Amino acid sequence: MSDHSTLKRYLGNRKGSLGLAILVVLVFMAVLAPVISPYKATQIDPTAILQPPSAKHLLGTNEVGEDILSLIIWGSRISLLVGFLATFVAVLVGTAVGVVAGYIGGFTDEALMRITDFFLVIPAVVLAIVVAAVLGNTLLNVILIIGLLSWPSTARVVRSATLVYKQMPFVEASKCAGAGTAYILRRHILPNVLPLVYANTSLTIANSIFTQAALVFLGVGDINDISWGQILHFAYASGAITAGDYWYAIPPGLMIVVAVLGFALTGYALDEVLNPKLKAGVVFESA
Amino acid sequence: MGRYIAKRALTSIITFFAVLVLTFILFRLLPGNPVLLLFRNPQLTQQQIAQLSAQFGLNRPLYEQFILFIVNVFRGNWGLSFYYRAPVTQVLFPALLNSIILILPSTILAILIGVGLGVISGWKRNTLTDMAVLSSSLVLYAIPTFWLGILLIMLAVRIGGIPVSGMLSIGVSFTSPTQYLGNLLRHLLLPMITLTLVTLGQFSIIMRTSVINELTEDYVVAAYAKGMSESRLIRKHVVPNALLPTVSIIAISIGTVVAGAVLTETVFSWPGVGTLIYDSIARRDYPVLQGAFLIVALSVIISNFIADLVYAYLDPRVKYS
Amino acid sequence: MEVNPLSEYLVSGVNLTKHFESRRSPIEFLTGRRPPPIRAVDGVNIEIQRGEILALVGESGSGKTTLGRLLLLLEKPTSGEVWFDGQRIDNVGSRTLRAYRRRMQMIYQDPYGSLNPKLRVSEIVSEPLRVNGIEVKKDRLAEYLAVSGLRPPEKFLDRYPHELSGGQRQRVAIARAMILEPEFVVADEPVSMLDVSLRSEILGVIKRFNQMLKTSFLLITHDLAVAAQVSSRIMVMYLGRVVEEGDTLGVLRRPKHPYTQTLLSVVPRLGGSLPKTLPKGEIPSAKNIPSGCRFHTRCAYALPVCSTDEPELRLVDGSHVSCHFAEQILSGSTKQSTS
Amino acid sequence: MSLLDIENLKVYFATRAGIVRAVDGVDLSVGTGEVLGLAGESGSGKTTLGYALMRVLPRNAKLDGRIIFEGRDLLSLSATEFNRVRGREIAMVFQGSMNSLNPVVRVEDQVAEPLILHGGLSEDEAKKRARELLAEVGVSEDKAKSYPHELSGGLKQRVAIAMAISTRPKLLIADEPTTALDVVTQAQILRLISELRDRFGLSVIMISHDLSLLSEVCDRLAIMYAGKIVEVGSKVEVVNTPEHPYTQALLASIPSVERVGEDSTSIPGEPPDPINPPSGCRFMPRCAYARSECKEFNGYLYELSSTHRAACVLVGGKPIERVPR
Repeated sequence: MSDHSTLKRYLGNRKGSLGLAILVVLVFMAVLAPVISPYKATQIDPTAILQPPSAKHLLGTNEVGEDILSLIIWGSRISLLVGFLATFVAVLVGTAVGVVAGYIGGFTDEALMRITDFFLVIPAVVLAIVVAAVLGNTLLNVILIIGLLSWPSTARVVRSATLVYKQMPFVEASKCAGAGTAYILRRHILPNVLPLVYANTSLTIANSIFTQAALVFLGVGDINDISWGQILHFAYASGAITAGDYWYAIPPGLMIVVAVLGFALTGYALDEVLNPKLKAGVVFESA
Repeated sequence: MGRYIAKRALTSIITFFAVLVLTFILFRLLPGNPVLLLFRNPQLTQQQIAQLSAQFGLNRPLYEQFILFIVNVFRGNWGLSFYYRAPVTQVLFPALLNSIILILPSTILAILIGVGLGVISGWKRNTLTDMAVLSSSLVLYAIPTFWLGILLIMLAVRIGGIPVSGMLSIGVSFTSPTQYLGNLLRHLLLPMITLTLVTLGQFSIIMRTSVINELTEDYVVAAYAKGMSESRLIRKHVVPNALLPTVSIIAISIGTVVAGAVLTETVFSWPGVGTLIYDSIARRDYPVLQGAFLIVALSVIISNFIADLVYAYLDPRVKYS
Repeated sequence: MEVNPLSEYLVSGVNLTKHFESRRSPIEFLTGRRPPPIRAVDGVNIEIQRGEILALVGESGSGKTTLGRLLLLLEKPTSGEVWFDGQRIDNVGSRTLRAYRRRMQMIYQDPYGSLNPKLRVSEIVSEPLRVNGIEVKKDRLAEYLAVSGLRPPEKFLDRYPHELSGGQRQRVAIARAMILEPEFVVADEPVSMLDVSLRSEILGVIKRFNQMLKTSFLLITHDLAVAAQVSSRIMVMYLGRVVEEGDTLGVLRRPKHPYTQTLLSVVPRLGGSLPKTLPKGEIPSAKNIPSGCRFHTRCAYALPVCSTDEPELRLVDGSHVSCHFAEQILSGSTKQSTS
Repeated sequence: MSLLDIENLKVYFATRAGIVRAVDGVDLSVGTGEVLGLAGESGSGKTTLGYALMRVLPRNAKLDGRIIFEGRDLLSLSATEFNRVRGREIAMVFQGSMNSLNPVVRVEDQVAEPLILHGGLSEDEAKKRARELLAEVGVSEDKAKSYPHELSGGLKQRVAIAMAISTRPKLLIADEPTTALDVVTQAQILRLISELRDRFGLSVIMISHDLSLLSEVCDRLAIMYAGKIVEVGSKVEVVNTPEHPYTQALLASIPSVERVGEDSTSIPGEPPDPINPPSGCRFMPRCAYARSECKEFNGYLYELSSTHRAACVLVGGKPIERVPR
């Protein structure tokens, strides 16, 4: 399948193009934050404390007089950064574990899968809270923790795909021709397995953004780094919620929803496009 | 089936053992671990330090410390809470009960509604109904638990009369069990809605995918060719098969349900394990944190094992092998 | 390494046996008992001469695929020896084996699974050259594709497998197997997943390579019509044992073993009719092999002795047959029990 | 009188690449108690034709023409009305028995299902009847409670057949009923279908790529190429005096135990693209007798005898102006 037609089919997918559009907007927002944000993130307007939206502050202000819109624009940086970096760690570890377990099999597989099951079963958010509480709340720690807790799903997907391709005749034919393990992995296993990883990656980013927001909301992670979760943390902690200050509480949450949706949609669309079901199915009559 | 259950039980035991190892590493071995912090307390007397060392076996080799740790866990000797100055188990178990009151009905509701919606969505795929169900499921999946809680709190405050925090009204003495129960249920309302909604979306998506996959199977065409209606086909043939992968995936995602529960409890100050974890972090109450982590992990492992049993019951290929 | 320079055969298997252990149930594990192994190949002697096409025939479950894989050492024999070009190769190290590997190749049944969907035809066919550090010449690729019947070859070099039909894929798979000019090729049901109308053409490709490169083929098939078209010799297997072996014409015109007769009777013939007698039931499991003659449970001629004494492979009328009554069956003096 | 008359049947699929004309104007009839063999290469549309008769087609399919079954046009029935025909009067045995049974339902329950749906039997009666049916097709009592994965391929195919004939249908469509089965099992299954025909006067459409196999069990043979019937006739007519060049090539390509060491000839080229089939005779690009008139040919089936027809301009030298009815 040429890359051209894959792209075309992706863009033809409604979920895919919506997801991609969201991602493009988000990335622009993060990159251009200094340009598009009306104020510096931490710039305080002492005349406007907890003000509802106005011409001066389009989304109002918080309890110290910071502009919510600016906070949200700057906050996209941390949310996306954590999402991408944590996922990078997760996919790297997950793919390596999955391929090794699936291809080598036997005891190695059994041991690696027990470890994977373990991490899959352990509630990641709870473990992250505990680890962060013990290790300290730096951004790097949060990224590493989320990354190192998110690889199991990738590992499982990669392993089961590796198992399928490992026993394909074309792999044995390659062995018969004299190919070594490294060659087979590089040439035959990975090119077939990676399309599954792409879709999974997108979902992992969504989950990482999610987890980061949850952690910061609970006060785990550096409370001084501006992120959507952090804005919500202060909104909740300052009592703005029960006071009904909707402008403070709604926009950051909405951003998380939109970002997670964007990556999730992209992931589902990638899965549909890259890993199409061979059979059309569908038997019901329309005639 | 016996072989399958034995295997899964063994896996669960191994996983729990791994949890113990991880807990030991986290709380005892990592730099800056709580036990070390404990000793840095300048107010401790020489005698107290000696007593603590003996309690944790710090003067013994590492493997003995580990064995001591395991023995203590199984004896129910989970240490003393710094904050409550009471045994951790005494602090934990009431909280665990409260968590179960919230999580169990929410999860059951979420599974029932989610799976039901997934079936409809998959059956009517690419129709308006499907679009509606799928997009709401996706949005529910994308909503952060705590934010949904926040939205509901704001809504409830505006409406008034719906409790947004705690499990029972404070300072009220209940005269009858019905009154008590009624108060509890009113407090349960918002947290339960939150937890149900945020977990429901993913179950619906999983079931939809599963139903669509089943619909491409040859046996479905063959069954349809017998001359049955679509609804019977879905009921008798598609759903029983589609449930199998769904049960496995739901089992795996029990961890996320628990995470959702922690956040829900925190937002609504529901006095469960989640809130306890949140409070313990702020209070640096590491013994409680360690205990809470163990209890959460154990619950997830047990839930997984139950899901495995359900799977074995549903799939004759496991049941009769 | 054991050497036998006098061997006239290119490949031979001596007393080859392959038993697969089945998994133990918890009860068996606790009591220390082992479940009966799957006796896929159970003491087979096979020789393949240089340049010949030997057809290995039997139902699935007869052990023919396992035997083919044992000869290529893709499976490790439980016991017995594999000899190639005068040298014993089942006990050599992996490095030595790798040098032999490229002299022996395999062609698979499934034309869909045997080609990597992510690679172009040119990459697939040139892979054996590349992994062996041989320079890839476009002419050579084109030549092998053309001999395989993909003409003009230039049209196919840049295609992906999903752009090819089943028959075309199988041609690519054959070209890949042949490009190293192997001396021995195991073709495992190379045409059974293809339309009948394509089969003779693909078999023709195998025959062309056999003549062009003097390659020996072990052609595994369940269809005697396929064996008839290209093989010079036929070996019939049943439940892990050889039941009949002889030159193609002899086996097809004067089958001596009741099992061979059965296989021959069920081959569909144009304008023919269904055979009057069919063996009862299905091939038994290789876990639970019948005593005596392994075929006696389904044999129309079976007598009490067949369930107790296992017949030896012996020479009858130019073929090797393992049946107590081969002579009588051949002369038609034995009655069939009605089934 | 014929049981089934297919008139100008078309099945088109709307796909990304264009419209696939899988079945493109097929006329065919099946008599009561007759076994009709439908032969063709992969992609010729023979399986789609079978699916169209059952009206089990993907959503992107468009169906046109008439399927007259016992005087009724099946295509004019509503989906609910057709549910009373499907599985009751017309039943199908699908290719790949291993996949056509529900993996989590006991086989006796699967066989009983049509009886509950159409026969109005209670669950217990239906199960009892199902066990009898299974015994009739050679699945022993002790296997009736099995799940599909516990049975061999041959037994699963017998279950599929029991399921199909449980309501005593008048027409059975058997799509490649023996692929993936062993040669001996294949013969056993074919014999079973023949016996069922003899016992119940069942009409059968048997679909296969293997003309020699069809010729052993069928009364009449129809040859399909690129969505069209190119030749139809009695078994003897088609096998012994094939008139269409494609039928001739197909017959000559079949390996045979009778011809040891002989190369069978093969059909050159590949089947046409179903989205852009060649105009005129679709076999022309591969035909040894192709001539200029073939480009104008409209696919008319010329009558060679009361039973034998072939769609080729060379047949009988009759003028090609004759239009199809």
